[in-house]
Amino acid sequence: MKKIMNDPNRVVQDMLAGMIAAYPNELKQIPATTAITRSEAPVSGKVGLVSGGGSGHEPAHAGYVGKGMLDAAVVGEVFTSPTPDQIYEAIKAVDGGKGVFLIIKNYTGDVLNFEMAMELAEAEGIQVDKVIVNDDVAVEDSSFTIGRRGIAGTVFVHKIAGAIAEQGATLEEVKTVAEKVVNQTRSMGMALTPCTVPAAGKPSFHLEENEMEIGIGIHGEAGIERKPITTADEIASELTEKILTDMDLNNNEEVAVMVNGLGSTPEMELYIVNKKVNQLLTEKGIHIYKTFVGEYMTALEMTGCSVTLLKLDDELKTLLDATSEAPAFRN
Amino acid sequence: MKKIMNDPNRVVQDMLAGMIAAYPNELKQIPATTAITRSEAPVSGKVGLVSGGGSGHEPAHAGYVGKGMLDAAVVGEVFTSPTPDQIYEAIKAVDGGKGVFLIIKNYTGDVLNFEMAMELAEAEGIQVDKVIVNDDVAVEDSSFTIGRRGIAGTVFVHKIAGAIAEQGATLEEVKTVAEKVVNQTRSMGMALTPCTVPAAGKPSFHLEENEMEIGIGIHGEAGIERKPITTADEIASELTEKILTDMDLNNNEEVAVMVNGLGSTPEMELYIVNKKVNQLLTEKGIHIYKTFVGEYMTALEMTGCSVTLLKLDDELKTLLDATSEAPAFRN
Amino acid sequence: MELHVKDIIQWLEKTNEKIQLNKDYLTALDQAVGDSDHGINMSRGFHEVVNQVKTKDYTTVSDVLKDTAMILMSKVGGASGPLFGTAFLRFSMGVKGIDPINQDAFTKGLEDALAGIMQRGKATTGEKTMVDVWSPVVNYFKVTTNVQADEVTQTAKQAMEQTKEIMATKGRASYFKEKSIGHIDPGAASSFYIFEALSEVIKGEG
Amino acid sequence: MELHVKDIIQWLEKTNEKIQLNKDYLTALDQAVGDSDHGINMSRGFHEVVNQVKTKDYTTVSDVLKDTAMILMSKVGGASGPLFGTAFLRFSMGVKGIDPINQDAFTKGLEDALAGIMQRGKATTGEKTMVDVWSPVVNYFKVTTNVQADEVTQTAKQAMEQTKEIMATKGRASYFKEKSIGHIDPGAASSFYIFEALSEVIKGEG
Ligand SMILES: Nc1ncnc2c1ncn2[C@@H]1O[C@H](COP(=O)(O)OP(=O)(O)O)[C@@H](O)[C@H]1O
Ligand SMILES: Nc1ncnc2c1ncn2[C@@H]1O[C@H](COP(=O)(O)OP(=O)(O)O)[C@@H](O)[C@H]1O
Ligand SMILES: [Mg+2]
Ligand SMILES: [Mg+2]
Ligand SMILES: [Mg+2]
Ligand SMILES: [Mg+2]
Repeated sequence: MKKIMNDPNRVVQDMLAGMIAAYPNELKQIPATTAITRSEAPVSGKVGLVSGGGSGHEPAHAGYVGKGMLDAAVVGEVFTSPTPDQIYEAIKAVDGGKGVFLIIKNYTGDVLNFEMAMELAEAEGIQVDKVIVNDDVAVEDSSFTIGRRGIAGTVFVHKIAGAIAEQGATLEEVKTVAEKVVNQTRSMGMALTPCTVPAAGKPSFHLEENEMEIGIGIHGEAGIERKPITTADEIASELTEKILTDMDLNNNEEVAVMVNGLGSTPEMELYIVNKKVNQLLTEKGIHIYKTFVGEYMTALEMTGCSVTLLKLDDELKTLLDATSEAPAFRN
Repeated sequence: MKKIMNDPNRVVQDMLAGMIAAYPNELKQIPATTAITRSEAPVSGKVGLVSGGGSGHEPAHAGYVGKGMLDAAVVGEVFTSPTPDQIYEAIKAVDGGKGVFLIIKNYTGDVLNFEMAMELAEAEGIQVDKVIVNDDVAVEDSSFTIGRRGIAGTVFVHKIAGAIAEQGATLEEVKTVAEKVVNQTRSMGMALTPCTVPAAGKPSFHLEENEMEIGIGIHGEAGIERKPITTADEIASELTEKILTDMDLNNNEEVAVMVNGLGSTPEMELYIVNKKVNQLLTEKGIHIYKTFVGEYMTALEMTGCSVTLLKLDDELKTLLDATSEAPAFRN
Repeated sequence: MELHVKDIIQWLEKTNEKIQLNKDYLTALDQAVGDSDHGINMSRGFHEVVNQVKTKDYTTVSDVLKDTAMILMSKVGGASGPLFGTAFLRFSMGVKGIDPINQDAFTKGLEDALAGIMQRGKATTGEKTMVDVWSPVVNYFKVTTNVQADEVTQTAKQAMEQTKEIMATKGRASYFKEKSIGHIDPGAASSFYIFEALSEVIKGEG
Repeated sequence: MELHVKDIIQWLEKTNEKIQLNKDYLTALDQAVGDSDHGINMSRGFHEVVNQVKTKDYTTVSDVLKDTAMILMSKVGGASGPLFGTAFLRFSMGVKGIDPINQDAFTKGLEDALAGIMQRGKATTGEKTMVDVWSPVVNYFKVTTNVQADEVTQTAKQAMEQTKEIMATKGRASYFKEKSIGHIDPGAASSFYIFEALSEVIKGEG
C-alpha cells in the first residue's frame, strides 16, 4: 500500500481538516463530528439537504456541499457508513424550519444509519424525508435482492434536488423531483485494478494483469463478469447498452451523460470512453443535452470508470443548469 | 499496462473526439490538427492565448480552453511536444488582430516547437509573444542547466493571463502580467508510483514498494531524491519548505496554494497534504488567499502530488478571481 | 448462571480482546464478500466500549448494556453498527430492573436483541448474516435448562461455520450472489466472538 | 561517392527500417534518461517520411531532403523533431542545385545540418545529445579524402557509445544529472542508425 497519509486511522479527520483549510469561507465542520455544512447553514426558509456515506469516494460527498447543492455531507470512515449520531447532528445543523431532506445511497449500512438518524430527528420534531438512490444496473432489481446500489448517479440527485431546494421548494416538492431523478437515472461501472482501504492495508480484491470486472461496485463489491480487457469502445458499448436496456428512452429524448473516473483512470481515457458513448447515443437518435466527464464518485485509487445516463425533461434541464457553488461542481 | 483505450497510437485523436463530443458548444477542433480552440475563436480585439504540450497531463491543456482562460491548446502525442505546424495553425486560428500570446512550459521540446511556430507566424505578419513557465524548484536554475521545468504552476499563468486578455489587455500587458506570475510561482512534486506511456507499454521508471521520489517531473524525469515513504505531513513540509526557500515571501504576504494530484492519488490524500501546507504557511504568517486542491496538471496515472505557491498582489488577486468558463477551471 | 455488572464488563472486555486479536481476519472475511472494513469497524467500536465502560461506576447490567449500545451505534458505522447497537439496546431494555441477571433474564435479553437485529435489518435466518449465529444461540438458551459454557461456544461456532454454505441475500455480501458461497460471513464471525467471550465469562463464574 | 535521388530515398528507407526495428530499444533508452517516447517519436516520423517520399517523383536530392525535413518537423514532435527537421532542412539547402551529390556536396550538407542542430538546440559537443554523434561523423567526412562505408559506421557507433560516459547538460536527460551517466543518449542512438543506413547505401553504390 502506497498512500500519502499520516495515521491510516485518522485519514478522515485529516482530510476534513484539509478541506476546511481549503474552503474556510464556504464550508464549516460541525464541531466534534465528521459532518461538513455550508458556512451559512442553516438557511432559513429553505429545505436542508443532507447526504453522505463512507469516505473514499471524494469529491463525493463533501465536495458537493455548497449553494445550489447540499447543505451538509456526513462523512463516514473509509467505505463505512457514518453513524446515526453524526447524521443527526447534520440534520439539526441544516434545519432552517422547512424540513430536511436526506439523499441516501442504497447500501444496507447507509440506509440503516440514515434511517435511525431520521427517527432521532423526527423525535425532536424536525420534519425529515428521504430518497434512496439506486442507479447501478449491475445489480438485479428484484424483491429477492436488496436492490440496486447507489453510485455516480447520486451526484445528479444532489445537483437537481439542490437546485430546487435553493429555489425555495417545499420538502414534498424536493422529494418529488429527487424521486424523478432517481427513477430516470441509470449507471454502470467497471474496474481494471482494485483499491486499498488505508486501515486494511491490502487491496480489497484481485484482478489478473489482463482482466477487468464489469459492473463492479464503488467499494469493490462483485460485478457481473470478470473477463479479459477489451477496447475502450467495447467497454463503453457494454456499459451503455446495459443501461439502455433498463431505461425507457425513445428516439429524440434528451439525456445528461456522466463518464466518471473511479480514481486512477487518466482523464484522457475517460474522454476516449465518452467518444464512444456519445456516438452510440447519437446513432440511436438520443439527444445529449450535457456531458460530464471527470471524477465525481470515486473508489479511492481504483482504476476504472462508470457511465451514467439521466433522462431529462424541461424541469430537470433547468435544474441541472442552475448555478452551483459547491467546490466539486461549479457551473 | 492496463488502460481503457482502443489503439495506443490513437489515444490523442480519440481523446480529442471525446472532448469535442463532451463540449460541442464550447470547444472546437481545428480540422486536421490536434489543436482545440474555443468555439468563438478568433475573438476580435482580444489577444489570443495559446498553450499546449504533450498530452497525458489532462485536464492540461485543453481543459483550460474557454472564456477567461486559453483561446487554444495544442495537444501533442503523449508526453511529446506538439509540432510547429500544429501550433502555427492554432496561432492563426485565435489571432483576433491584437496578437497572440504563447504560454510554454520550459522543456527543450516545447520551447523548440513553439518557437519555430512563432517564427512561422511572425513570417506571416502575426504579432506573437511568449512566456516560458519554469516553476519547478526541483531543478537547479543556473546557467549550467537548461533551467527549471514548467509544471502545475502553469495553470496559474493560464488563468491570470487569460483573465487580463479577456479584459482587452494588449499583447505587452498580457506578457507583463504573465511574466509576473511566472516570477512569483514556485512548485515541487513527488511520486509514489510511475506511469506508462500507452504506446510504450511499460512504466517509465521503477520505485520500490516503500520508496518515493521527491522532486520528480511530470513526465517521470528524475527528481532530487529517492527515499522511503514518509508521512503526508513530512512530504507536505519537504515540498513547501523547498518552495519557500526559493521564494521571497514575507510575513503577511498573500499566496494562492495549489495541491495538485498527479493522476492516481485519491483526493482524500490531497486534502491531507493541504492540511499540513496550510498549517505551515499559517504558522509563518503567510496569508492564504485561495486554495486549489485537485487534478490540474497530471502525469497519466502517476501516483503523487505537487504543491504550488503563487505570491499575490491586488492585481493578481482580481485576475485570479475573474470568471473562467474553461471546462476544467470554473469559478 | 448469574451475571453481575462486573461479569458483563468482563464479557465486553473479552469480546474486545478477541476482536482486536482477529481484526485482520474479520477484515479479510469482509474482503471476500464485502468492502474490507468489518474488522476495522468492530475494532474501533469495541475498543471504545471498553475504554468508556471502565471509566464509569455502573449499578445495573441494563445501564452497561445501554452504554455499550450507544457507543457501538456511534462508533462502528456501516451495516453492523446499527445492528449490534440495536441488539445491545434491546438487550438492555429487556433486562431493565433485573440485577444480577440469571439465565431466564439473559435469555429474554438475547431474544429481544435478536428480534431487534432482525427487525432493523429486515432479515431472517438463512440469509448469511449475523442473524444466522444469533438465532441458534438464542434458541439454545431458550431450550436449555442449564446452559453450559462449552455448548454456547459450540453452537455459535457451528452456526458461524454454517454461514459458509449460504448464499447471501442481505447486506453487501448479497451483491456477490453465488460467489458469496464458501466464505464465512464477517458479522457471523464477530458474533461468534461475542458468544465465545460470553461462554468464557459463564465458565469463569462456574 | 555519388548519391542520386534513388540513393537518398534508399538511405531514408534503410534508416526507417532500423528505427522501426529498434523502436522499443530507443524508447527504453529514453526511459532511462527521459520520458519514454523517443522510439515512438522517431518511428512515427520516419514511417511517414518513407510513406510520403515514395509516392512522389523527385528530380533533385535537395527536394527529397526538404520533404523529409518538413515531415520530420510535423510528425516527430518533442525535442528531436525540430532538431532532425532542422538538420534535414539545412542539409537540403546546403545541397541545393547539386545533383547527384558527390562527397564534397554531401559533406557540405552534413556540416550545415550539424550547424542547424547546434544552433536550434543551443548545444555543443559533450552535452550528451545527438550532436555528439553528428559532430564526429561530420568531422570524418571533412578530413577523409575517400570516405569508407565501414568507417562511417565505426565513427558513428563509437561516438554513440561514448555518450554513455557523458553527463547530460542539454535536453530532458539533463534533469537526471549524474544519473544520466552510464546510459546511451536516445537521440545519439537514432543518429547512429541514420549514419549506419547511410554507410550501407554508400557500400551498395561503392
Ligand atoms: N440486513 C442485515 N441484517 C442482518 N445483518 C446484516 C444485514 N446486512 C449486513 N449484516 C451484517 O453486517 C455485516 C457487515 O458489516 P460491516 O462490514 O461492518 O458493514 P458494511 O457491510 O456496511 O461494510 C455482514 O457480515 C452481516 O453479518
Ligand atoms: N538542446 C538539444 N540539442 C541537441 N539535441 C538535443 C537537445 N535536447 C534534446 N536533444 C536530443 O533529443 C533527444 C530526445 O528526443 P525525444 O525523446 O524525441 O524528445 P523529448 O526529450 O522532448 O521527449 C535526446 O536524446 C537528445 O539527443
Ligand atoms: Mg463498509
Ligand atoms: Mg517527450
Ligand atoms: Mg464491510
Ligand atoms: Mg523523450
